[in-house]
Amino acid sequence: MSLFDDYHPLKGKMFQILKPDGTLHLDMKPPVSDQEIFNLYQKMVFIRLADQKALMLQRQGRMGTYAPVWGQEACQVGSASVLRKGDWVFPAFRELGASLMMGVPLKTIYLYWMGNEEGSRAPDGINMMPVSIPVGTHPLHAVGTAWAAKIKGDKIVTVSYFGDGATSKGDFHEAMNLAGVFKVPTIFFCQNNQFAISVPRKIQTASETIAQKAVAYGVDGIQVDGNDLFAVYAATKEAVDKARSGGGATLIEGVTYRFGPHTTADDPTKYRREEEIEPWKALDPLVRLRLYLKGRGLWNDEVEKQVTEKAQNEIDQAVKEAEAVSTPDVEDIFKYVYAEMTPQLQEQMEYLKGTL
Amino acid sequence: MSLFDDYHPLKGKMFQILKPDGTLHLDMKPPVSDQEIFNLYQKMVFIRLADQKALMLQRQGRMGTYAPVWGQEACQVGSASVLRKGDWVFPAFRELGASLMMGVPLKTIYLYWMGNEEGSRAPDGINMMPVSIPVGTHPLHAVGTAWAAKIKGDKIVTVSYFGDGATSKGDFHEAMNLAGVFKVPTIFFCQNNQFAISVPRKIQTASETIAQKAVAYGVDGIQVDGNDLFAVYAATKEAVDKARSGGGATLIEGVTYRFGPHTTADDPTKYRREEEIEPWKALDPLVRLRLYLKGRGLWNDEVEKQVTEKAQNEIDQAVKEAEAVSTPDVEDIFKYVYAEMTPQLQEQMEYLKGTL
Amino acid sequence: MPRLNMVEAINLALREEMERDDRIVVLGEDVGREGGVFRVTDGLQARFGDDRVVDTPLAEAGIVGTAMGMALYGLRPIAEIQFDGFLYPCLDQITNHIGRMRNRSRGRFTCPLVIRVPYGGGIHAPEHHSESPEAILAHTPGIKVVIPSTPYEAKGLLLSSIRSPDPVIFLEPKRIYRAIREEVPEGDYTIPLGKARMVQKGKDVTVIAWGAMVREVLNAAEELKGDKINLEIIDPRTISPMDVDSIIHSVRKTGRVVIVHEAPKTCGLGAEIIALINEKAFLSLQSPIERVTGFDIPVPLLKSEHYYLPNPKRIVMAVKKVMSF
Amino acid sequence: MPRLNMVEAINLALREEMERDDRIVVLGEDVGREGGVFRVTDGLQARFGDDRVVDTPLAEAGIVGTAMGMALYGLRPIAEIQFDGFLYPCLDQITNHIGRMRNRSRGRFTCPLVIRVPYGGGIHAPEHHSESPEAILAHTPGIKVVIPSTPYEAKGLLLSSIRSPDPVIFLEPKRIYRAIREEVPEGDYTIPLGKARMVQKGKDVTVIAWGAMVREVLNAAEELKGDKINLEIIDPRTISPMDVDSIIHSVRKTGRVVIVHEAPKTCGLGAEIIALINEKAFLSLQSPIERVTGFDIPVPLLKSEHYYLPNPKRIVMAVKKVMSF
Ligand SMILES: Cc1ncc(C[n+]2csc(CCOP(=O)(O)OP(=O)(O)O)c2C)c(N)n1
Ligand SMILES: Cc1ncc(C[n+]2csc(CCOP(=O)(O)OP(=O)(O)O)c2C)c(N)n1
Ligand SMILES: [Mg+2]
Ligand SMILES: [Mg+2]
Repeated sequence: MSLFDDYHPLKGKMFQILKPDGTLHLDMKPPVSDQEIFNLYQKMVFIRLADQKALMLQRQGRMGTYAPVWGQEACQVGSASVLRKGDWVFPAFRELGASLMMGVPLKTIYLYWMGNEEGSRAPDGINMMPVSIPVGTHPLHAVGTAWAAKIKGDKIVTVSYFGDGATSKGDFHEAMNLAGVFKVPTIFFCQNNQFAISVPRKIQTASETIAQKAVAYGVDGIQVDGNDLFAVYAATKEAVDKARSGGGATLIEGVTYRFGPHTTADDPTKYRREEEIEPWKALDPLVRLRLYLKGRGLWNDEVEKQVTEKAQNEIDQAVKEAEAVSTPDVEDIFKYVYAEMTPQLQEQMEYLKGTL
Repeated sequence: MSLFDDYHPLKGKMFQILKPDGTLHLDMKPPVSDQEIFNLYQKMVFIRLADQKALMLQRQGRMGTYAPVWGQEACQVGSASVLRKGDWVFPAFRELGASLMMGVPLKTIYLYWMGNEEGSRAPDGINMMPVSIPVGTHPLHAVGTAWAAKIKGDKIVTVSYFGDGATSKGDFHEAMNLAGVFKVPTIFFCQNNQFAISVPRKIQTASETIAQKAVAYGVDGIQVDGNDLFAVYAATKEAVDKARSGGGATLIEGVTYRFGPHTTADDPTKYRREEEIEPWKALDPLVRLRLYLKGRGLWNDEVEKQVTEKAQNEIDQAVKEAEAVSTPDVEDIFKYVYAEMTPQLQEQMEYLKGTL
Repeated sequence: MPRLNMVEAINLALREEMERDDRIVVLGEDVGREGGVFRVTDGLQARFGDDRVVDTPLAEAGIVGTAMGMALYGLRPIAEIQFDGFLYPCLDQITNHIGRMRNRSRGRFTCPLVIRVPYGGGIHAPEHHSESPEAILAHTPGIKVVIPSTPYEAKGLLLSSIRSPDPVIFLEPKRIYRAIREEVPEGDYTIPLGKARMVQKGKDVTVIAWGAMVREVLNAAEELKGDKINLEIIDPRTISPMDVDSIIHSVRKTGRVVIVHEAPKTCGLGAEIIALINEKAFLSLQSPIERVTGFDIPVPLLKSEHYYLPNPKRIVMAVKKVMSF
Repeated sequence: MPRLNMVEAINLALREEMERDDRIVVLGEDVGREGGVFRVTDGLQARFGDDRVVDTPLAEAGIVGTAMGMALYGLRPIAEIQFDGFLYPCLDQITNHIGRMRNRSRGRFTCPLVIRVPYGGGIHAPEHHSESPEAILAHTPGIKVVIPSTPYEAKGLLLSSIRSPDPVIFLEPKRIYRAIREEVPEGDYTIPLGKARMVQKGKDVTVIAWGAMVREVLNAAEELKGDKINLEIIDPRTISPMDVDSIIHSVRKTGRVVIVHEAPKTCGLGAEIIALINEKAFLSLQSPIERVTGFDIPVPLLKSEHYYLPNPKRIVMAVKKVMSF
């Protein structure tokens, strides 16, 4: 039996390997080696620090509105690390973690949030799509790309990331349904972080789990502990392997929590009390992994210090580089709209230059 | 246990009371009296004949494109007959049957298909909405109206009718989800007639049943034999009673078959063979009901002749009246767009009059 | 009289009208507990309960489509679409249903409702948060489209919109949500739909602008005083249906026109105003009409946004151009 | 050379181009087995298989959104939206995604694709089947909008659209799908995007029209010969970006202009053309430009449709009006 039968969403079980106390469930083991776990832990630390840096930059007026990933590191690292070169990722707007995992330089990511379109251009060869602000609309693109690969006979998969709020949008439904009908090799990764801005998960849908929405489309669905790196990894791996071998789409609901504000423009005290957050703090994906690694003799304060310092240096370097990029030229806003600039845009650009 | 538990869509059972041979399932009985059944049968005959008349009128160039109900009479009669004065119906475009059940005069219905907007105006006091051509978009209105009634404390329900194809649209999803979250007193009645124009049900969605889509929204869903008047009636009754008493929405999938073309503009031989239709012919909702009534001593050829003749006379009268209505005035296309005609429309109307 | 900004003025209008009319239901994403991402609906849920101030799931077509259903039943829904860029998923419901129901049912079914949308650029927002879709809406039969340009105007126009028997799209220029403070009376007053506002009388050039652009034009007018150029500034307020008479009246006087809008130039509302003037005041025109607009490109991210938006400098240049023709 | 109608010409173009380019995938409702409700894709699935000619579920945003995803991967999807009225659910994907991807990723990701849509009135169709949304599309950055007016044109323009590196919305005037038959060569030929067609040279009045309206204008021109009025008829063909030079050139010559379109008058494409002429040929104009258009109302049902649509009579009246100014 597959994971998706064992944890069929209507069985009411959430898939978890690593318990909050850092120990494993009986009969379960991590999906990767200790060395690899340590690597992934390092990534998660890097992501958390890069995220905090962005929040700080925004507060200092050095960055625009930013949507922090804080708390969702295991979802993004666990899932994206399963992917291969050639696979495609379609993020929402909170995917700093997944972007880094795909190999997008932090400098590029920062550039985007600093308000420079160059930040939406992943390096050649890295199939990381730009942020999708219109909620729930981009899973359709992931379906289309995966479908195209299937038609061409390429064994790649695509992953779209989105939130619990996104599942209410019509486009999400059309994407799931199309993926089901055409057995498209795509993973719908829902990071259920309990909120869509101020709207709590229970007002978002009366469905008991997000995972069970898969039932409407004849595709597999699974609810995993999104703060358990191992569970996220294992479930995504199984979904990706299935997709790659022609088994079609999967909806993964990663149950997690947004520790930070929705974006830097948001004041969460308006809609949630500190006490609500407390129990989730105990489920912090980094804390849990640290406990595990410590149990394996791979982590102590000294190690943490090294990991953190290394990350901080890299992050500071990325900030420096991003801030060294000069303001875009006036031509830049015109020249990429079409393959060739239209006479209208030529004229408008010349006019604009004459007014500066 | 309620019907909706017994026939939970994931149990893989279709709710049926009256078997195709006209006998009842063991331990089951019709939801209404013999007299009422006979009345409903008369309605169904009337609907079928009025439908055929429309097809004929179209062929003779006396009517525009028309979407026949042929085969779906039990779905519409069984469900709409459960409703009370004050309830609202939001049809798609194949609901001649439901319209008549709601009390819209046949003349009005014909007028619409003859291309006169007066045909979209139900008589005062009858809450039958105009046809909705954009597929899958109107269940949202039914949700909104039911929600409004709930807010006002009125004990009415709304019903939207739509097809299997409509369930793929994003708006259907948003409607179901909203109805689930706000426990709205509405019935989603899907007439799964196996086709969306040429697209067969199995290409429409990979979900095994339409009914199970309800699982995605935390609302009840049930698959019923849509050609069994009793099952449709009983399921709708239970859903309506539940809605009226605050139990929220239900998705009903009536499994039926479109005997005719999609519309008069359609040539079904392009996409289905005569042999495919044959097995469904045996399931014709009228045939089955006739067998039942015969078994109860309520039907014979003579009765049929009377029922038919009476219907034909009424239908002919409706045609006559509809055709006696004169072409709309030029003012009519301007004067209902806003509560008060805008200066722009005044001017455009004057101009147009000057060109006629 | 209290001096309010536009957010406060709209909030006040909503609050007062909800007291007066219990058919009003406010619905949208984050409008309840949070009070809206711009705080426009702040405190309403606490006051009127969560039946009348509803946080919805994230579904724009759903919000607008259910609002229509509510209006059919006799409620007066006020839906909020959180940002301009998320109005596109509603265009189907607006165009194919809301704008047509009265007409197609020959008056039997109507759906008076208001859709409030913070719109336009200038706040350094993320992508899709700076759109100006007014021309698309003005091209859509059966709806009215209203855009206030000051707090006082916002309250009076919103009250008229809520009481309108027709569906109204109410576009709120988010850039000036908190930028202007002026006296806004408590209590009931309305500004009629379909009537332009004479922002400033003048004799040399008619400048037509709405929303946040009115302020830019006023700044340009200030600069132009040095050149002894007097602008007559008209704010249509209701852009559909447009108050053509007021515009034509002014053009007959000045003979020179500049139109300012943030939306892309091609097929923007400016084009329609030019067409109307061409039709009704052709012989009065002493120079070609100038458009100062956004460009036919997506609104750039914040580092380049200033390139895109019309500003006083560009307006001054356009005025001088029509003056020197 | 075969004499084809527009349906056949488009079918031929699709067939030939699919032979040449195996990246092309056709997708939409009923495009496969059925061959499209207008038979435009007839026989394609039998020829190219159901991987390349795909019957989709009923989901317009889904069709267009997945087409975009396919294009990102290097396929050349040709999506069909069955009727104009069902394009509205796609406007979000078109405006917020398809038209922006190249720009926002600074050229890294592009999505060349074609969205074919039968559009316009005149066939006595049900509600929502007679819309003319071209102005909305022309107001949308990052896409091109093409409208053929004859079978020959349709084939050549479609081939250019498919090969265009930019997304193209291809509006097919369904009213003349079968009304005109003309010689359409087999084999490859293209008509460049962005270039207008001189339908007929003339000296008195420039008439600008596209799609099914070109035929109406030609009929009007016929009538006007009796009055010795010579029309110069221009079909922009690509309405975004518009071939402004051709229009201005003609206006400089004639000084009088009539624009004809089916879409509602207010904020229709006619307004933009007037605005352009105002900007670039102001002094050449000898009379106000006339618009012969649909009205600011929903297209009526069949019994009243004739009231709505521009016809030769109205065009003749407009021409005479600009002549007698
Ligand atoms: C279509 C659309 N509607 C509204 C918004 C405004 N908005 C941005 S994020 C958000 C909530 C998203 O919630 P969810 O999908 O759960 O993602 P999360 O932010 O929790 O990661 C909203 C309402 C938007 N960006 N797009
Ligand atoms: C949004 C939309 N897309 C496409 C169409 C064209 N169309 C009309 S009916 C139909 C199929 C509808 O199928 P279904 O929902 O199963 O209803 P049925 O016709 O079988 O009753 C299509 C594609 C439409 N009317 N609306
Ligand atoms: Mg969330
Ligand atoms: Mg069907």
